[in-house]
Amino acid sequence: MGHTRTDSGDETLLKIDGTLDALTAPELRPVLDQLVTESRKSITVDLSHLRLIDSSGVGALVSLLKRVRGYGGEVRVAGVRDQPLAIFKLLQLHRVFPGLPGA
Amino acid sequence: MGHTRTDSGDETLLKIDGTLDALTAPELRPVLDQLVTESRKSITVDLSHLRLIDSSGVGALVSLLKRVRGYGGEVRVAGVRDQPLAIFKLLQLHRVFPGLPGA
Amino acid sequence: MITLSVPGSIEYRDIAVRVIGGACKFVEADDAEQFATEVVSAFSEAFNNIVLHGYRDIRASGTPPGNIEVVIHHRAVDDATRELTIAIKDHGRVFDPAQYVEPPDEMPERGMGLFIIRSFMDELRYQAGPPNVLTLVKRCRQGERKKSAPP
Amino acid sequence: MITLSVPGSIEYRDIAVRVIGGACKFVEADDAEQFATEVVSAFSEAFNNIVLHGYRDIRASGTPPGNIEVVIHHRAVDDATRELTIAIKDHGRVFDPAQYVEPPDEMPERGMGLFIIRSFMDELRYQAGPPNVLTLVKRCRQGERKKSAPP
Ligand SMILES: Nc1ncnc2c1ncn2[C@@H]1O[C@H](COP(=O)(O)OP(=O)(O)O)[C@@H](O)[C@H]1O
Ligand SMILES: Nc1ncnc2c1ncn2[C@@H]1O[C@H](COP(=O)(O)OP(=O)(O)O)[C@@H](O)[C@H]1O
Repeated sequence: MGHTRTDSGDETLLKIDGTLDALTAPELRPVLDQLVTESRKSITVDLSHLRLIDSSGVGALVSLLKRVRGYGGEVRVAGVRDQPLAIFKLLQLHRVFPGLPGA
Repeated sequence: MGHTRTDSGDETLLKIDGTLDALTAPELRPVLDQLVTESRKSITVDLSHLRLIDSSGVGALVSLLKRVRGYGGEVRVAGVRDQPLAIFKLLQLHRVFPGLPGA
Repeated sequence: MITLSVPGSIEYRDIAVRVIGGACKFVEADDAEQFATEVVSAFSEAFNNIVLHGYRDIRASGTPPGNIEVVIHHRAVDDATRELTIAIKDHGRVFDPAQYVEPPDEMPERGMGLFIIRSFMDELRYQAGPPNVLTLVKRCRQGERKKSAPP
Repeated sequence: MITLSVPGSIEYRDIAVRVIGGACKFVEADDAEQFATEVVSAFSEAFNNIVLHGYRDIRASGTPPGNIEVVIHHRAVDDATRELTIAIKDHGRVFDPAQYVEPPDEMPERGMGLFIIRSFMDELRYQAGPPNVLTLVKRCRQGERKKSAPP
């Protein structure tokens, strides 16, 4: 798992690549916590280079979404495909993540 | 393992991709036998898309070389890289295959 | 039959997933990629659960966790159906999968693992041990696999 | 310790190679790709040999061949050296690797397998069985691996 964060004004783009799972989600935690600490209002998570996600990875993203909404911000996902798309569809996450194609 | 054969005049280009090993070399045998049956004089084997070779694969190519030389023809290899290059270098095949970079 | 045994730690999951991915090829599904995606996703959740829940107390006590053993079968059920069976054995805590059949809520942070497994596999069986055996079965049926594939 | 057991047929080699490739990562070699290339090349020759020579008579008699069991260890020898050990067990014909130490000739058609194994691995040991055990060891030494890698 690798990630890059780019801020431009109120917008934050977080790119995550590789595998986001029980092994790597803990590595991403501090990055997500930092976004919340800074009360970033508009976050787009680019998953176009994410190869594999599991329920721990989904849990980390949903937890971010809940906390950001808690202070009136929003989290979008972009570029979800392959295995991650199969998981997002199965869990019907288009109901909560703007930017996800409907199942 | 996949292969494509292209003839232009006396020249034959044989591209081999994927894996050439104990499992797939037998599949290539009839293709190589046919080249010999037709007494093709100038054969270039393009290995730029070969991912993996083992000693059975090397054996098949060397056997082709010997037979083609037997009637005065020549076999070159082109584009050898990665694991196949490691094997070709180890076996010092630059001594017999024109077109192979020296070890 | 393919048998794999690895330590019950998360860093060995990649190796187990590689074996599962390779075994999926024997089924020769028409959409081989989707078949493998679903099996690998389900298997990963089951492996995670053993590491995170099954062996949690053992690890917390400072003892190295037990192994995870994976036994894989593939067979032709009939001319048009192939079946992949994955038995996953552990020596950790016993649990009852029947307690976890609710689909996850709209914004799930946990409790998705067994749902993913049930959704992507055709069968889930559990036998309390030791060893505990979680058996996952997935078939690919007529029309889903190449008619021309060798039997 | 990682243990894999597969039927002694060539179509199971891919799965074994996947496990070997995954296990190479634990060594954290500086040039991880070259380390894996050499180990996988050597291992493939050893696997081929069991299928083609070790189990040849059994297969010719119409009986299914025995299994091939692979046991993998990795360990830190010292601060700067890691070691990967692969033991490959079969129940086929016994042979004597010491009989095959000649380098292959200029235009080799066969007899390259043991040369490839010896060249790419640091150690080769053989114990006649049953089961026969061929043990391959490869180390990566100081300077070859990342100094910053965790122990
Ligand atoms: N292998 C296991 N050993 C012990 N308990 C397990 C195991 N797998 C699942 N469980 C129990 O079942 C519950 C539900 O599992 P799951 O649906 O995968 O969600 P999660 O792991 O996110 O809690 C777990 O919280 C755990 O209590
Ligand atoms: N696992 C094995 N079981 C029985 N005989 C073997 C085994 N491995 C190698 N041999 C013997 O050693 C010889 C040399 O092996 P090798 O160097 O790999 O070349 P090749 O397989 O091309 O003959 C083989 O021809 C075979 O007689």
